[in-house]
Amino acid sequence: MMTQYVHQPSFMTGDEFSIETFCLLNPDGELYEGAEEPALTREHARKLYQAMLATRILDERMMAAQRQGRLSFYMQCTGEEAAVVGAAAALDDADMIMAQYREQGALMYRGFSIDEFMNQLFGNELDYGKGRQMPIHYGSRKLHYMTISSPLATQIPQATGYAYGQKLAGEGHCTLTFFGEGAASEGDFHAALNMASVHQVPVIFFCRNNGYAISTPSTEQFAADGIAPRAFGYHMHVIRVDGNDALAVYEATRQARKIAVEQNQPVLIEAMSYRLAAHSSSDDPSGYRAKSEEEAWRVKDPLLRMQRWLAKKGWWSDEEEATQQETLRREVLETMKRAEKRPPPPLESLISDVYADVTPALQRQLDQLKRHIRRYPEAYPRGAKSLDLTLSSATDSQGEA
Amino acid sequence: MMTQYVHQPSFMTGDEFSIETFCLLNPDGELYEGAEEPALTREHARKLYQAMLATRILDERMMAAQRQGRLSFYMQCTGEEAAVVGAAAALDDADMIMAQYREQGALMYRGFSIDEFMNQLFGNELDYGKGRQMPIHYGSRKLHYMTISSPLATQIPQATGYAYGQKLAGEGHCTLTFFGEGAASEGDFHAALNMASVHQVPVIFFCRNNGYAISTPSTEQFAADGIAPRAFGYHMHVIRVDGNDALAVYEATRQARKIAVEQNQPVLIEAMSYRLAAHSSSDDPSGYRAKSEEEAWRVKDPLLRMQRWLAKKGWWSDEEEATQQETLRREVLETMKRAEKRPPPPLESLISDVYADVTPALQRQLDQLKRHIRRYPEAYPRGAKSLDLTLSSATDSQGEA
Amino acid sequence: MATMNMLQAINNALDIAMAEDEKVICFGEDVGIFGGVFRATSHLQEKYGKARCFNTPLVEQGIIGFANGLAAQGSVAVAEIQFADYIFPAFDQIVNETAKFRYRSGDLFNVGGLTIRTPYGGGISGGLYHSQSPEAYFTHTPGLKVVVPRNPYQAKGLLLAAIRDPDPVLFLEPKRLYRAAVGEVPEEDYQLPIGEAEVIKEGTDITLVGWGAQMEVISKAAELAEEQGIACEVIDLRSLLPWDVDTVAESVFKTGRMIVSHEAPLTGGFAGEIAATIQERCFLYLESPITRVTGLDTPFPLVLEKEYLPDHLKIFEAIRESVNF
Amino acid sequence: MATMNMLQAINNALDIAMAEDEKVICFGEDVGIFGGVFRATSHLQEKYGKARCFNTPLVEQGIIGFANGLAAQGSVAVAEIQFADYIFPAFDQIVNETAKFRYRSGDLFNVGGLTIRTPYGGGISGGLYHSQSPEAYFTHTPGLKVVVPRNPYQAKGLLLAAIRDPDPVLFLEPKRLYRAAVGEVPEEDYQLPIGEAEVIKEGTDITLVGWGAQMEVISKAAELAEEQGIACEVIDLRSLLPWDVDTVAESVFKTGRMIVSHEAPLTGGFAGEIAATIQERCFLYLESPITRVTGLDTPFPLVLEKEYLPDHLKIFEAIRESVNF
Ligand SMILES: Cc1ncc(C[n+]2csc(CCOP(=O)(O)OP(=O)(O)O)c2C)c(N)n1
Ligand SMILES: Cc1ncc(C[n+]2csc(CCOP(=O)(O)OP(=O)(O)O)c2C)c(N)n1
Ligand SMILES: [Mg+2]
Ligand SMILES: [Mg+2]
Repeated sequence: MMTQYVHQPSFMTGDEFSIETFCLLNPDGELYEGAEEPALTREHARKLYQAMLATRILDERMMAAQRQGRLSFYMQCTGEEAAVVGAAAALDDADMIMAQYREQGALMYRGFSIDEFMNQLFGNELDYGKGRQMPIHYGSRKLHYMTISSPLATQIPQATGYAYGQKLAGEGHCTLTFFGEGAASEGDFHAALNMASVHQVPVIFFCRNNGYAISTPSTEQFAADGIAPRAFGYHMHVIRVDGNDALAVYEATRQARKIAVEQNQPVLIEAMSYRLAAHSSSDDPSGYRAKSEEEAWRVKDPLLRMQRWLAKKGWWSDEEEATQQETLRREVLETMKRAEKRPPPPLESLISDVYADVTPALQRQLDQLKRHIRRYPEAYPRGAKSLDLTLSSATDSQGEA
Repeated sequence: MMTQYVHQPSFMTGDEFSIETFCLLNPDGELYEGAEEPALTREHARKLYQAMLATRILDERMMAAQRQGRLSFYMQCTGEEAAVVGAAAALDDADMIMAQYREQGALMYRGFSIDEFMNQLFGNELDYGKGRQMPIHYGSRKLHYMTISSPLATQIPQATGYAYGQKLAGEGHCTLTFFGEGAASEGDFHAALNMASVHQVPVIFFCRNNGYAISTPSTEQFAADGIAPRAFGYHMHVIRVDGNDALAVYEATRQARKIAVEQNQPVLIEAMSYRLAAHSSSDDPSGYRAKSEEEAWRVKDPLLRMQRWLAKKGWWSDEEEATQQETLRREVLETMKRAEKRPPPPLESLISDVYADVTPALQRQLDQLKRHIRRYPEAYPRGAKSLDLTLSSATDSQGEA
Repeated sequence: MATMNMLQAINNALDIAMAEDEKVICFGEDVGIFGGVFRATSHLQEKYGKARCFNTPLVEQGIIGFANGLAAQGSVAVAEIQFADYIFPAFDQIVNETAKFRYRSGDLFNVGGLTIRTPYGGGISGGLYHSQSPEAYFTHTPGLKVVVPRNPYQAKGLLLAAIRDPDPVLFLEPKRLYRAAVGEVPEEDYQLPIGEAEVIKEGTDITLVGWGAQMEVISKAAELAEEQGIACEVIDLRSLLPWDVDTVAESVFKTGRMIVSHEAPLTGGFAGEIAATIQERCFLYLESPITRVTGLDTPFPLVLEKEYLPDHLKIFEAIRESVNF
Repeated sequence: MATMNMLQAINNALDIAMAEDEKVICFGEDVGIFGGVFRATSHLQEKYGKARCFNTPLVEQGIIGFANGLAAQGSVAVAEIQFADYIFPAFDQIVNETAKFRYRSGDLFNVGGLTIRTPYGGGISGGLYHSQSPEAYFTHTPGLKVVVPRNPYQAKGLLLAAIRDPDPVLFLEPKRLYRAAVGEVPEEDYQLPIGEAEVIKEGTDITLVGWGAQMEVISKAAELAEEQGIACEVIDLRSLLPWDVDTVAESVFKTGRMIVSHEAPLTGGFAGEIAATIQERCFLYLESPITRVTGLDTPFPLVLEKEYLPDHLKIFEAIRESVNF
């Protein structure tokens, strides 16, 4: 880039240009004038919508279950289903997804079963994560969905590294990483985008700008017009998209993927949306935002918009909607009942996977723990169960050998 | 900011706009056409140039001293004197400067004496830093120059915090922080700029883009057109300036300071320059860059340019140049001789300043060390000297009590 | 006196510090209008304004970098890290900067005005990333002070002392006790000493050492032991850096036995430091090996948290073994 | 066999690993054409291309974040951190991510392919920020392995083992010995075991334990002691996590005395872990307290570095005191 020389000092701020928002469907599910429908088959479009719907229903049910005390913790994707499912639908199923935590819709789209969701949520013996992480920390190797990690933004430079490996492997795959506008404040964000652009890595940075990081509104998170203008600092392709418009998200991501995979260039996507629900089951938004603000966004519900578009195409009907909802609710409830009854992971899971092989020192720690639990089985019902100890049996009373 | 909606997806990259470089003087020291001379008095302009010259000479001499083995380590500002001195000259002397390590010119401008430089370089008993840090880690409380810290970029968010305190204090001061284009890759850079813009902090981020971070050329450091476009990610005022043009740097910084102090807004300045010398005395650039590249920059020497301008104004003469050089060289050499002969800081300096008050545990550790040194004074000449032990005296031979 | 839980005591301490000195500034993720995810900073923004109590962007390295600069400028910075598990992005700013600021500048500059508050510890079904006890990562860092309160009264007095201490303090708050620990707390201003342990129960047979939430567990184990006729001396270190070797050593001279307990993994945990120091100081007095009762050498688990944690029964068993050695 | 210094041995190990497996990728600040500031990666870019050996931008948290992702993908990532003093910006990626990757995913994903190389230690007039020995910050982190070689032969064999180990390894290189330590090194491929200590000198009176550059100092102290008729057993841990308790305990059963030495500050250093473990294992065999000879509890100094460092004389004095206890 050749710079031009000037002799009058002048400061820029970013107000010199503007970043537009790409959208295809209006809230009524109609194409805007001049908008082109993406080449989505009926099957594909239905699959996309169904994943959004399933996510919505899973979230509603599980939040209710959390309120009933059946689950320790939950986080909803509500309001952002178009953003996450639309993005997932534009990828190859073998592309890696590295998400933050609020993107269960993408996993749903890829075919994670309700059973699989439940096993993680209840941390039972079938949970792939062996009951070690809090609810919603899903992962699936076969679905190319990296296990969620709580520390924010750490997955962003990891996505750059993962995609670098994919580039060297030369199989035409890329990585998409989701993160919130809050997480984008972390140092890891800067590291990730800069390294991706310098090393020409096929990675898509997908920012869900949902207006809040817990209680912190985006006005206290950054001063600029969103996250998008940061791309200029890396000479990176960027597009801003209406995150409540599944079609636009799909199309933006599809094109981003082409750039990533064909040109080995990273792309930043900023999806504008809103976190309709509380941050998590531990949060109460009434302490920091107005109900009216929530209401204003509720009318932009991404599910309604997509459903209307499908209905207009004759690809979805009210009856189908009703049956699907009904079926999904039932499935969630039944699966939940099964999952919560399953036993926890075995005691051995306390020490496995710390290293590829259990070290002798860890084995000794576990053996000691087992002896202790045998002494006090009532105090460790889960451990005792795993050791097949009968709890009511004559065990040492406290303090007697 | 109201976003515009569009219905055709289009990606931006930063190529849509360009960031110009502000300069006033051409390499011959003449004002460009249309350029306005900043309102610098003769005294001020001479002071600015003299600090540049003194820095150049200090650097030459000390690098030579390092080669002679008199000094363990050294780093030159060579090639970047206009950038650092020009910036310092545009500040109020009570504004805080938080530098990286290559900005001794700013300290020279503020009046750090050659004695003070030498005491730090030799880590003698008069070094404010008590001989604890490597050469060039200067600091001065009275000159509002924060002690240099080796870990890169840590001073950038610190500058944001410092300036926030200045804003609350309400005395109209700001902080300027210097850093290299390499250090700007650190996560701390992103944190600092974002927090400064969100919290409206009077801080000037001054990036010396000198083309290299040790051996890493800026093309392997970032993919964008320099550091300046990152400002758009924070809606921050930004200006790019010819870093070899002291007048332009002065003027850009002067205006930046006005924005910072009057509007409580951070500003990013990117000064384009070149690291004419090796990274440090431990480095040999011939392993990673062509001599011809260095030569091309040598003709843009910032000292020459400033000197020519001054000469044209009748504010500086060849004779003055010669005498000044001569005087400075002599002063450096004489001061060096004094400084290297001074004793090291006392043994107590090993444990002081870890905490505000020496803890009993540390005092015990020191007492034990003293006993040990008394046993083996020859092995610890500095410690022994500090304890006033005569080295040639009859001391325990090894292993005898 | 008022009845307060630990959060209220902390909030009250912050309130007193901010009212007294306008240089005191509180900030961190969600600490503003919302008052922090645990509500430790409730109403402070309302009372003292947005300039003195505010939300930061979500960037721990920035929070502490900013705090270092602010403290260097002369303000009294009280930074919150939302969970101790998220303090690691700020590790460089804490370990390389905060801790070495005064030393490296020869006392030209210091960040003594800085206090970092952060909730730590398990027992809340938080899994790997909402349960860690990272104290040992910081106790190896000269220049820092590390303080951990065990109840509301301690929390208020120690936090006020930390804020006013001339050195930077990492103040670890046992979040399991935030609402669970309730007690009488003076409404007025008071400070408790940093660097001094407290013997909270005297005994002659064995010394039990811990800090923070673990004191509750240790005290329960001491009661069990008491029932068996074993008289435990229970010591709350309160301050881990510097720590009160003399008080602990005095006790071990008397009892000849010691157990140290913490939730963090065994290897490299702070109990190792205590054991190493005491075996040297009290070598000829020890009647049995010093025992550590700690978490396993694994990340913090979730479903099997109860099994992982060093509870009163594990400590009680260790007491028996030590006494019967 | 060839005569190599430690840098050449490391370079040679990297060369062998890259030649053998094209999934091995080396990167870090200045490691490309320049071959690293110490030249440990010399000629690797030339030989294996820019895609497999390259400069990164100057961002340690990014280097390790990138490395974690690359390793998770199945590549064998060998990341260099230019100085161990600059590893702290990557602390979160190492401690919260690298170390917990396999565990938290139930082994769905792992970063076992990752090796982090970094030069550590003092004795080079580097002051606070070019001298630190940060091992204890990592030995408290289950999921990591921590390895430190003492000479060129060890460096090559251990580095090859680290790169091929199924777990992430932090490989600390004693930079004082980079050029100073020269020795015979097989030119072919070989590995030395991770997790096993080496008894490098047998003796009956006292056990001396250390790692890395400190082994030279310890051996010198052992020679001094030998002149006084004290037979020292010298053990190089080589691997700090996991560490070989059995070999050390066996030795102490025999000698009844132990000294552990490291450059890092005393409080919270890894010597504390060793002392705590051994006093428990060998309680009835100990004839004198376990002693730690370490750096002071201060940041690393510059001008008074000699006074600060735990040198052969300090260790020798500790040996005498221990034996005369
Ligand atoms: C490093 C780190 N700091 C803090 C937290 C606590 N935390 C969890 S979610 C969250 C807000 C994230 O906001 P955003 O990235 O916008 O995502 P959203 O919840 O809006 O989807 C915070 C502060 C964390 N998990 N990790
Ligand atoms: C956190 C950290 N990482 C690495 C280093 C080692 N290092 C010292 S200077 C330097 C290059 C800095 O380049 P730049 O910021 O462009 O400044 P310049 O030397 O060009 O003035 C590096 C990598 C360091 N000091 N701190
Ligand atoms: Mg958000
Ligand atoms: Mg540079």
